[in-house]
Amino acid sequence: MTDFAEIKLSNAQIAWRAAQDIEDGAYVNLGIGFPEMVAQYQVEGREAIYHTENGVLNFGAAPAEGEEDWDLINAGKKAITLKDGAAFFHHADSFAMVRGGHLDVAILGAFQVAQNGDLANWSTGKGVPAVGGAMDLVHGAKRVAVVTDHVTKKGDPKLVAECTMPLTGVGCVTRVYTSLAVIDIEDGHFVLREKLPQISLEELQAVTGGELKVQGTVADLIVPEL
Amino acid sequence: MTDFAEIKLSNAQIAWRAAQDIEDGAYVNLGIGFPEMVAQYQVEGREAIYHTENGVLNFGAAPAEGEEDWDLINAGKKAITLKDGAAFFHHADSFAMVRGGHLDVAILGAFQVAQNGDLANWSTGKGVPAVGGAMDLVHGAKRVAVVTDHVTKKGDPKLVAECTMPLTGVGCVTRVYTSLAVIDIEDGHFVLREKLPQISLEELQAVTGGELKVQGTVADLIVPEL
Amino acid sequence: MDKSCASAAEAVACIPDGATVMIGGFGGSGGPIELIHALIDKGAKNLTVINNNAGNGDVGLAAMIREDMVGKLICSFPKSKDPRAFTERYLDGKIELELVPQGTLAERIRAGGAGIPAFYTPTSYGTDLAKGKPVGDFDGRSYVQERWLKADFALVKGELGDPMGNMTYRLAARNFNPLMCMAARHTIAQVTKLVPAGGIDPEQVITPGIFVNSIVEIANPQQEEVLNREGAVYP
Amino acid sequence: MDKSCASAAEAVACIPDGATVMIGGFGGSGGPIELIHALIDKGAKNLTVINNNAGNGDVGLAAMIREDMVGKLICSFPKSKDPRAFTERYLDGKIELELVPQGTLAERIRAGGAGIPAFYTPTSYGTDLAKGKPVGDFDGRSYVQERWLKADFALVKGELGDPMGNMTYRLAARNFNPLMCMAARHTIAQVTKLVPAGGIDPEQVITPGIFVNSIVEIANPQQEEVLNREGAVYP
Repeated sequence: MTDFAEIKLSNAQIAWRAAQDIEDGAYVNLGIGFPEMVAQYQVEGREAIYHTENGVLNFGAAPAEGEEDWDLINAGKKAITLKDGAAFFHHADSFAMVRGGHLDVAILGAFQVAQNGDLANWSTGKGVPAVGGAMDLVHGAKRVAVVTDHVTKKGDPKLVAECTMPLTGVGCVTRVYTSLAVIDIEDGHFVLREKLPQISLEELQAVTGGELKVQGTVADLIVPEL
Repeated sequence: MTDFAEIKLSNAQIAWRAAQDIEDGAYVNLGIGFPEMVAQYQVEGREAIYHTENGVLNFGAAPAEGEEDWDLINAGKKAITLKDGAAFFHHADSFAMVRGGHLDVAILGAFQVAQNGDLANWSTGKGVPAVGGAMDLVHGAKRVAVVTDHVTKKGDPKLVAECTMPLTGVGCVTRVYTSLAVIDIEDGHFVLREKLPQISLEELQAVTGGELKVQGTVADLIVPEL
Repeated sequence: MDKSCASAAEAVACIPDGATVMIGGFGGSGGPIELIHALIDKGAKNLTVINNNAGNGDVGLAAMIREDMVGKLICSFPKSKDPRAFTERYLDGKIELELVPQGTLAERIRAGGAGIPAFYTPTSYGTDLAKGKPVGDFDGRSYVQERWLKADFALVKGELGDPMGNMTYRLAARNFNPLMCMAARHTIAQVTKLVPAGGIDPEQVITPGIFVNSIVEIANPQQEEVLNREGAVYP
Repeated sequence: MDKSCASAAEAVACIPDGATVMIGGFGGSGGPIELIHALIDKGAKNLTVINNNAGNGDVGLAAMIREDMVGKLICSFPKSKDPRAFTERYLDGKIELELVPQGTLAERIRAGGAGIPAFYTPTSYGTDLAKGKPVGDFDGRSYVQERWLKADFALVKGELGDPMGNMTYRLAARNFNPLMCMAARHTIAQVTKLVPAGGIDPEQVITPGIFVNSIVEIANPQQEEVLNREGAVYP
């Protein structure tokens, strides 16, 4: 198998690419961990409003160390700050926003994404299970995007014909930003939209578990050094 | 049929009697119209907190004429005032209080009450139908009491074996305060608790549509002139 | 982010014939009179309106009904001091009525906003209003299954608002307004005072801006009850 | 009306062995640490606890679990920086876990408070967490039926409170607290400041007093996150 370690995008670069698709005025929920990086690459001139499950809209960056107020945290239990026009609400209202279709985008991490849009990102099946808000977030947001390395640390595909790990949601993912490509999920198929120009379609297919369809042009995935 | 017009309780007196059973600290919803009179006879030294469907807890008497603020009304669309410790909330929270078992007492009017506790109080079956919060109020409150004349204007029983008018709720009424008696509903039966001393059990039964059971003593229903 | 609109007319211009429109308020309290009147000015036909009531007198919702803009009304209490506009059309079969218990109406609207397609309630079990609805038994008691209510538009009235759509409400004028904000695809709010973003304490926001699409300041809003006591007629 | 209590110890004295107890908070934010510690002082066995998490470190809920007071936990995310107390007991089969998606947990608690015995949600459909639950199809989409959650007691933390039980919350410390107030038979609240009735603007009340049974002022409440960063251990 080809090793793409030299050319693949870093997590920061994947986050940057995902950020380019967030429109001005969008309401966005970023999953805990890697997806949170997307906020750092918000496109100049666009304003996104970030939602966190524990009941805050329009929060901002982390405060300086020592300035934390531990009553003001995000879903990852990290200290946050507020922007002008923020609002607090309880958990039922917060998930009304999630399930009720009020978020424009949710961006999550993944263990596996299947070609029909199934997502597995909450359980490896071992140890203490913990789900948090993941199963809610995959339903309701107008777009459910995933940011992920294209393959596992062992080199196995994370984009698969069918998920083998416990599902987070059925047919819910609309777009995947990987370290090698941008792939939409349409009508039960992976549709390749962008790929690193250094990789051929055949090479990309070889590290992808489901068939990569091509509809029209495949654009070059060009991301700045970060 | 005996005419009890001379001795029967006035609406004010029925309301007074119902008010005697409202405990200190009770959360109470009073139906529009006649039931609202109960608030005027709150027992000295007891504090009841009144709830209105349109989202107010702990409201007080009507303001003086000309002092109304029409954003501050009750379910009957009458202007009200606030007591210290009042709270506003939206309609879903208001009916969460109703259905969720948080009210101690709801007191309503009635067209008919059946011996199994069925209530008919919203529709005569003619004209424009309107239900408001009646069907919600009969569910959830710990006690659902009715204040009513014992018979209709034509002299027909309002306490009946089975309701013939459209139901508001099934098996929901727990106590009825009438112009002649106080009657509990237990296990599908009218149980007579108090009656005007001037009326015999037989006379009362004659104007009551279901069987009046007696368990233990029937107390005299004594209400002051008002 | 600026959801503010220059006028009520501009705010309601997007409402087409045949739309489903939630209108906040309870009786004369909390009704967005200026938005309703702007919609009357614009004109729209065959609307489905969701409101607790059916209007009163000759202004607001009653005037919409009198102008034959409403084909169907979903409400709990279509009676008022002066319900002529609705009553005449209802008895003539010219307006359809879906009568819903008030708490069920509120919960169905909330469910629409919260992504809950159906729920069970004790309300209306065994009554005519439950006819044809599925019944479920839980813990030995019977409940009626009710469906969510959504709308294309909501017209609501707040007190303070900011350009992001955050809102507060005045006294009991809150009522259905925050729920309808959640349940409409496009929520249009009138507020008495539009303040800059940050002008409302985040802890005191009742409707977070995510539920509001456009917001217009109407500095001295009219009150249906007051208009009716003055015998006002619109237009 | 005076629901105020002299001390946390007095407020929690009524909680017996075997009770179901909702505990507000999300991670270190909004947890009623003093009430939890008072309950640890009092002692109670075989509790079913409903909280979003499973405690962190050696204080609060984690300390309750370490003291073997909890027989079952209903939560969405039993992981934290230092989840030892729970993890050890869970892996040893000494504590039962009901894992619920966070939004479903919130909605089930609200349903318990609102008299809604069951509702349908898209969340968890087709996953292991939906196993054994009824499914309903609405408008061409499949949903999972979820049941209400109620409790005997709720322990919550507010910011301002009055003797009638009205409350506000500080920043994001609101989270599950207002919902749990609704869903428990007996809600016990600690607040940073107890003000006289009338001391909270009725428009700014987040939890109306009807949902609260007793309220105790804890003027300088501890914060789980801060305690953990200090390496605190309770008792």
